[in-house]
Amino acid sequence: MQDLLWAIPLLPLLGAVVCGLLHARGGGARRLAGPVATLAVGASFVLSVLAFLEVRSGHEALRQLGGDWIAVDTLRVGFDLTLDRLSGFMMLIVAGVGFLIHVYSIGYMAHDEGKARFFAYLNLFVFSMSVLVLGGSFALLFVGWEGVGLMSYLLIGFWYDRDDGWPAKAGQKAFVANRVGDFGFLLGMFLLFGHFGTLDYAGILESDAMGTWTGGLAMGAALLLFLGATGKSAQIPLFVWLPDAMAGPTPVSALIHAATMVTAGVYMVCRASFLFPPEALLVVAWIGGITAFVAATMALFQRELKKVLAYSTVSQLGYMFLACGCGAFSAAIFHVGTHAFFKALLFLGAGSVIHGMHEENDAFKMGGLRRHMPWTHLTFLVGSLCLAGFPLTSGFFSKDEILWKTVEAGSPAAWALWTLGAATAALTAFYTFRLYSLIFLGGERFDAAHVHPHESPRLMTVPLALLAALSLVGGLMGLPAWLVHEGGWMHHWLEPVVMQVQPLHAAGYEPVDHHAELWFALASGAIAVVGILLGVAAYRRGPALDGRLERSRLTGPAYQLFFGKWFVDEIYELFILAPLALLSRLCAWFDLAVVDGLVNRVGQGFRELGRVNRRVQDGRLQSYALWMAGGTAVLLAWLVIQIM
Amino acid sequence: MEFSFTSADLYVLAPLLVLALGAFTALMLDLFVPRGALRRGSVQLATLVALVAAIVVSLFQYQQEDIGPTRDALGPLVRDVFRFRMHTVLGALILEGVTLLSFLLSLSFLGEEDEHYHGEYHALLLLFPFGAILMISAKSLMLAFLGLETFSVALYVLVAARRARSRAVEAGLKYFLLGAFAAAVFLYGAALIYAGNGSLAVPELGQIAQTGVPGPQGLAAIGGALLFVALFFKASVAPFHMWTPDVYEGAPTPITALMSTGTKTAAFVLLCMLAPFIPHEILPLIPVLTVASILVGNVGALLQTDLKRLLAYSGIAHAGYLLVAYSVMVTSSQAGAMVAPLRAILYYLAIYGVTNLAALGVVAWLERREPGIVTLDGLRGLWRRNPFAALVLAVAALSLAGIPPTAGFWASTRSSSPRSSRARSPWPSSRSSARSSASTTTCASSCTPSSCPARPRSP
Amino acid sequence: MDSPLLPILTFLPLLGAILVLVLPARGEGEAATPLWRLAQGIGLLTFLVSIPVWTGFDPDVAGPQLGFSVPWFHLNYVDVRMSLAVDGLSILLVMLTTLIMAVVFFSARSHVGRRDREFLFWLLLMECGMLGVFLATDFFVFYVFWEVMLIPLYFVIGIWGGARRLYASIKFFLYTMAGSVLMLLAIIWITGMPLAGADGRDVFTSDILAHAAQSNIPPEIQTWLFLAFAVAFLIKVPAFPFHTWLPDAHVEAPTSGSVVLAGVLLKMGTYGLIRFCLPIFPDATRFFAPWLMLIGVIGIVYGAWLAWAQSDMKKLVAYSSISHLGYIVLGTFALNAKGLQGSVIQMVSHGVATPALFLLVGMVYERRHTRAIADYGGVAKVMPRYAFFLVLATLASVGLPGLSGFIGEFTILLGSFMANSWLTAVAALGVVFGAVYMLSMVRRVLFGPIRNEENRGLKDLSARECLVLAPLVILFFWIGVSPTTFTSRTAKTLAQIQARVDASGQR
Amino acid sequence: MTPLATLLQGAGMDQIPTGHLMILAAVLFALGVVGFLIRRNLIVVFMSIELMLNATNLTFLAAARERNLDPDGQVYAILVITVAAVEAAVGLALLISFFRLKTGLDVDEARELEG
Amino acid sequence: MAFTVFLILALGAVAFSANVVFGRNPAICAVHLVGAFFCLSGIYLLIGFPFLAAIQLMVYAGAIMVLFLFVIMLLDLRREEPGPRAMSTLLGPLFAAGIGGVLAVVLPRLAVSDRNAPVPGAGASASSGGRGMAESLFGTNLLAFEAASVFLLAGIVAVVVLAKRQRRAHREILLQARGRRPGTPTGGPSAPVAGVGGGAR
Repeated sequence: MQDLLWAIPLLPLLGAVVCGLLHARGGGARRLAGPVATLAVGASFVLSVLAFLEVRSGHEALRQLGGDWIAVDTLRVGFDLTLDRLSGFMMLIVAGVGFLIHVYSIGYMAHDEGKARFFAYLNLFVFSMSVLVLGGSFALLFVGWEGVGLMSYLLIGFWYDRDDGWPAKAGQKAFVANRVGDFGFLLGMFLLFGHFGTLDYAGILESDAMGTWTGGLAMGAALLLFLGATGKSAQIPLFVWLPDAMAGPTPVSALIHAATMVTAGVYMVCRASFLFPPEALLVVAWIGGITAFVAATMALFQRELKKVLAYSTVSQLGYMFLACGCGAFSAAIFHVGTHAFFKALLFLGAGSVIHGMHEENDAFKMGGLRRHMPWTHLTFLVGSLCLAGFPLTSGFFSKDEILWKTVEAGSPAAWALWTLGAATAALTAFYTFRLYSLIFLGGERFDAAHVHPHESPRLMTVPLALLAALSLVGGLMGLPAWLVHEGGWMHHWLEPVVMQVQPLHAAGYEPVDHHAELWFALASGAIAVVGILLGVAAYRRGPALDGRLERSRLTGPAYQLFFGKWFVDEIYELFILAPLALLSRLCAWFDLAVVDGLVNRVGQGFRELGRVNRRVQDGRLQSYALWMAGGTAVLLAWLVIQIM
Repeated sequence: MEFSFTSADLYVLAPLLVLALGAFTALMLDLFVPRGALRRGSVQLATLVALVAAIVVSLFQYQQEDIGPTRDALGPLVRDVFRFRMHTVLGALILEGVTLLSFLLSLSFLGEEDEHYHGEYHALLLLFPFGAILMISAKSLMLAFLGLETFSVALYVLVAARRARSRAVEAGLKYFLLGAFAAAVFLYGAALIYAGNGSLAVPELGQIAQTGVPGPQGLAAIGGALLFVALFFKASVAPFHMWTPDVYEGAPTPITALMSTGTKTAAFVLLCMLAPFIPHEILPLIPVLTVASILVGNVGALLQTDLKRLLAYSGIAHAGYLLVAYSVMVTSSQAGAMVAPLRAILYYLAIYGVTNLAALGVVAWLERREPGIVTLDGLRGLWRRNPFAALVLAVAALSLAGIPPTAGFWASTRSSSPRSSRARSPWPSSRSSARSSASTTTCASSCTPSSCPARPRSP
Repeated sequence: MDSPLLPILTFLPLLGAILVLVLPARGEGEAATPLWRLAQGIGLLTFLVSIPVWTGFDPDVAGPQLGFSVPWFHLNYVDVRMSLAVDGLSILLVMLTTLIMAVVFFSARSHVGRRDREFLFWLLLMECGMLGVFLATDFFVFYVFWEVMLIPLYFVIGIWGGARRLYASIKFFLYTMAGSVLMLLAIIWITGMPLAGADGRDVFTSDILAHAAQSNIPPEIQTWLFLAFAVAFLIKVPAFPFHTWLPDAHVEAPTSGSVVLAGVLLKMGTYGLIRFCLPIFPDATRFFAPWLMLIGVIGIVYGAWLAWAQSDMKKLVAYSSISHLGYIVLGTFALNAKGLQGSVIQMVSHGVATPALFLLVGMVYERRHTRAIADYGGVAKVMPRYAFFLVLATLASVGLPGLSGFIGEFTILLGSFMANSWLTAVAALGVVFGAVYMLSMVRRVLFGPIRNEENRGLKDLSARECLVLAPLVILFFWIGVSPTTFTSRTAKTLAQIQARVDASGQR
Repeated sequence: MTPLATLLQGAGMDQIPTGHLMILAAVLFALGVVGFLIRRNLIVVFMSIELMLNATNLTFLAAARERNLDPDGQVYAILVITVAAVEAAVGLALLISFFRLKTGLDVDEARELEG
Repeated sequence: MAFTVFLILALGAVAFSANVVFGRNPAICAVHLVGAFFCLSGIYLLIGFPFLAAIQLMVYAGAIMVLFLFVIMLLDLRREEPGPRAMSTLLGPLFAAGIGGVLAVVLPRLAVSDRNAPVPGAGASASSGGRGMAESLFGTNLLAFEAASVFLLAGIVAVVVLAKRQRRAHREILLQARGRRPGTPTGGPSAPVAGVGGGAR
């Protein structure tokens, strides 16, 4: 298997090329694109599984060294692929969920003209993501990183001519926000290179310079890398692009903006975990916790299906970073896995709903769909339960693990972080079931005369069912210690990779007793159940509560704040984008008026002098003689002063 | 005292004799040959023969490997007053060449209007190099002055010869009055030098170099300064340049050509020869003059539409560039180090002469072919009408634009190279180069786009 | 040891230019076809001749290769030799030149329209000049070619340009002339500086590489000479604040003028910086390096901001050039191997990406006769192939990994980060801004609904147009995926230059 | 020669300081310059030049006197006079030519060429 | 005694010259210039140059100035009208005073300080007389003498060119040019004088 590692990324690349050619061919040939792409990802998945099993069965990591890509002076970047426990697990998700979503997309995009292009992009995305995950160095990680960013850009803007070009704008926003992150990533890499002289994971790990990786340098580099992660994984301050990214086709949202790409940041932080000093980890934890909470509040009152899911994704990603920040990388990756299942499920379910509702995205205009779309309903319910953290679903286990770890790690802010996490959990349960209720329960709020909701085709429901099943059982890999002896294998899965990274401990830290974990689990279970009940109770009959909350003097401002997404977009627009745009216009003016003006002014100045010269050269004999006499006088005076 | 000539004397003076004889012959032919084509032709032939003969002799002298023996063989009458060196020979060659080209331009330029002074015209044409060569070769200031006056008088009259044209006469008169003024200043300077030194002899270049600090003292210093004023006038160095545009414009084009290159050559070579007289106290002022010349030349040219006037301003700027090399020369502390800038100046003058003559040649030719074309506006679309003329003009313009620094800075290079850098550092380079770019712009902008196809739609 | 390859390469276009002049065919309109055939043939042939240069080039040699040298003329005290050679610094640029010119000859006909004969003459002459500049190893030969290269573009802009072509061409001309006069002065000065000969005596030579290898100019003189050279080259680059001629020149130039300007001519400046400034004036280089890095950074950020504010596609691309060339200046004066190599790669990369962009802008301009971004929108719908190429070129230009731009930017930034991390941090912002302005142009042109009905009838790229773009696209990927092909050829020479600069620091 | 001249000849050889002669020459020269610069009539302008040349001659002779009546100085003075004569002839001819084209000899008549 | 005479002559020369410079009527100016020449001639005589004094009188006062007067009379020049004030009228005297002042102050000091006073009696040496001058003129300065002859030739030719009888064609052009001349005495550059290039055909 070690020798076939290259095939994992290259198969989707090949698929993409074939799809592109099919697209160029046009006509009926384009129909073949879906199966071809799916096959390519499927094959890639099979290889990933094989490789994963090999790693699982004892190999520390599979390595495949390619040739040099960049070889400049001391900078050497090779096409080196590494599949270890971390990347193996990620690869499973990428290829596995990717495969299901491909299958789903065949149905979803069946009637779209650009489907071949779509599958080409999807395949290219899987290729880039594989490079990101499998790359053996930060540089290669960056290649994949940019590649997935590009594909995200292209796929968000896939329907570039719809909604007055809104998808294209959203895609651009995503790309630019990611580029801001990349800016940090790049500088972080430069700091790494400056210190270690290499960008290979292995090289850095084995480097002697590891001992001096402390202080401001380490902190700065870690935070810069983390800035990259916030861009890709939609964390504060760069999360604004993700909700807009929902302008793309739903399978894209499911694959890229829920299951895989957005977790690349988490992957990166885990991958670079040994580079994060404790203080940096604390920052990561705080950013994660705050993002989780803020995004959850934003999700509370959104009306659009996919917006809710988008903010919930941001929120869940916040959980993952919270876990990373607490040193619980396994928990983070565990949540990556479960989240990939249930969020992909939810998105695909949402896609199915939207598909069935003739591209209607507003939950307020739905209701009672459980009768029309039984499969969708059932799977969506499963997904919602997982997201809400209903006890014994996969989401429960992974989220509970994270909440527990925040306390167990004992950082100075442990309880504050736990409170943030718990509050987020409550909010999550509430808004998830608000959404569920609005869609599937209550009366039909749509115009039945024009809209005929229908169940989606088999090609779409089968993946839904599979994902639902995975969501339910996904928790098994990380069962907690209080439930089964020693807990699931996931807990210790990453240990060889992430080493022992110690988060910052509060003064007088003592390991919390393991029995306490059960109590925490019960608490979070209770929070979830309460949230679910509240959500269902409030929205069982329709969205009336929203209006009441909005009108109430007490809750109105909060509602406005949450509904308006804390006005972050507006603030960015006002304080960053507008000034920059203004600056750019100012520069344009400056360039034209001052820099170029100066150039022209010099020319004009010479012309002006020329005019003066014309006046001086007035044709009078004696004017000429006067200059001569003047020159002579000056010369003589100068000379006499000098020699006397 | 011996009053004897040696054969070496004749050999050395041969170009002068040939030229004077030519002038005399031209006059005689004009007098005795019947009017008409025969007279014209014979006069022209005599002129041509004289010029070619002079050039041949000069070339012969120039080819001579070592001129030391010839110099040693000179008789007393010539030895003490006449300089025979590579530089003077080269200068003479340039002057004769310039005159030859001007003569060739005249062939087509002169018309019926000029019939009545045909012989005199050619005689004066030949007297120009006579005076100029005499001037640059003189070892005595008085002899130099006589040479200067000879060629000046010839020029005054050649400028004003077309008496019916008020512009020509005005140009001649201005040139004459200002020239006489400058001559008086020169003479007064010579007189003061005589008062100071007791003689008008010009020392060899090497002699002053040995003392380390160039320049005489006292009376002679003031006299030297006055000499330089007069020569700067001839060389069109600002602020003594004012006559240049007017006279260039008013003069017949072949004479403009003769004046612009010939006078400049003669003046600069003499400036070099008179370097021993330059008081070192005024050296700091030379950069000022340099910058002023380059500035005035380029700035003045900007708004000109008359091509000859434009070339006049270009000539002022070129005088500035030459001054750069000159200042390098006079600050050199070794006799050997002076040679390179001196040569640079001569090369420069030769190249400048050729390009300038090419440009003026086109002007002269166009004046005949297409009256009133000498303005820039008149040149529009020349490429279409007359590609060859346009090409020559463009090449000349570009060359004038491109060359300026070449030779001038050549010299500055030499002085700045470590071996001779004990002299003052060549400060002017940076500043004047900034200006020289402006000159480039001047010539390029004013000549090229108009003469070449950049304005395709012009009629 | 004299190989005739390089003179053939250099003067083949000149021969072509002469042939174009004398070929008995009407110089305009349909009748000009033979002229075009000839020019295209010459262009292609030149490219083919350059291939043996590429294959015959030995990457393990730092010095000049395939040298050719005959005495040319004697100037006062220096023997000027007509000498040409290729080394690691010039090999890529030579290949770039022949390729871009071939592309130009095959793409230009549709927008020339009149006076074809003269157009082809100037272009061929320009190619000769450009190749000569890159290949010359003698100061005076270099200067002659430098001038030969300048004048044709002046005419190309001035005759076949847009509405303000006269202003633009004269501005271009004055600017570059001003620069080259400064340079000439410095060249003359340098040739007056003696080098130590084998027997310890002073030797005067105008051989560039000899000076580059052993010049020993006192630092205070270096300063001035360095400035003279640097200003000349920075004007050509163009770097802030000498850049204002570029947008005008680009906007007014016909497409092929822009392509050559962006593809090759701008590289003259950066090439000159590396070829002359670094090895000949190492002390001054070290002294000025931080300032030049600053100029580079200003160029990057300022150019990007300016580009962002543009509403004209061509102007936007022109300003993007300023930004991208800022990277090269930055990398060059980082004075380490990564920065230098990155700069050279970035030259090539910019030399293929930006011409592609200009070609693409020209292709829609030919169809719609407008370059205002606002006049377009939704073009991707009607011109999918066009959209493909434009997006690809854009991505190559913004430095997406796997395409050409990334390699250069990454190595440059890495190199300059080692030299000056704070400046580089600012420069890396260019990565963000680059995405902003390029993508918003692409979005506004390609995406969104079709608002302007005139755009509905746009015809997609023809096979010929695709073929013209194809070699550039291939290079995007080639450079992006296998940069070692290129860097391995440049490494030795650049290391030698690097060593010169380093050695001065240790003195 | 007049008797007075015979009487005075050489009488001032050792009584008149060279400096005085120099001063006189300088004053005459300056007067010539003034005339050249301010007079409007071209013929007077030209006369001013003659004045300057005379100043020159005086200087030559003053210097020659100091050098034991150096014959060279006298020869120079003679040559200067020759030059002055030729200049006068040429200048006056030019002035006449000019006068034929214009109404007078005012300097402002000669302003056709300018700029 | 001799000094007194010198002072008188010098003051006379200056006074005459001043009249030349500041007088209004050109004819009077010319006459005053002759007066100045006479004074100078006297000074030459006084300081031991009788030959030069004679030449001064004969050539300068006798020939050159007669020429001047002749031309003035020929052209019938009147009093000079005060014209518009030009820069040169204001600054001219200033610069001239500068030149003259500098020279007048500096030269005597240099002349005196640089060397001893003239040796009394030494002036009557043999070489200073006619013989010495002849030797100088035909010996050391022979070439200058010859050059002066060529110079004279040039002068003659020059005057001939300027004064030669004009041919008919030439005269026509002349008449044309005069006829077209605008009424104002100062014909600007725009005055339609026969073109530089075109008139002859």
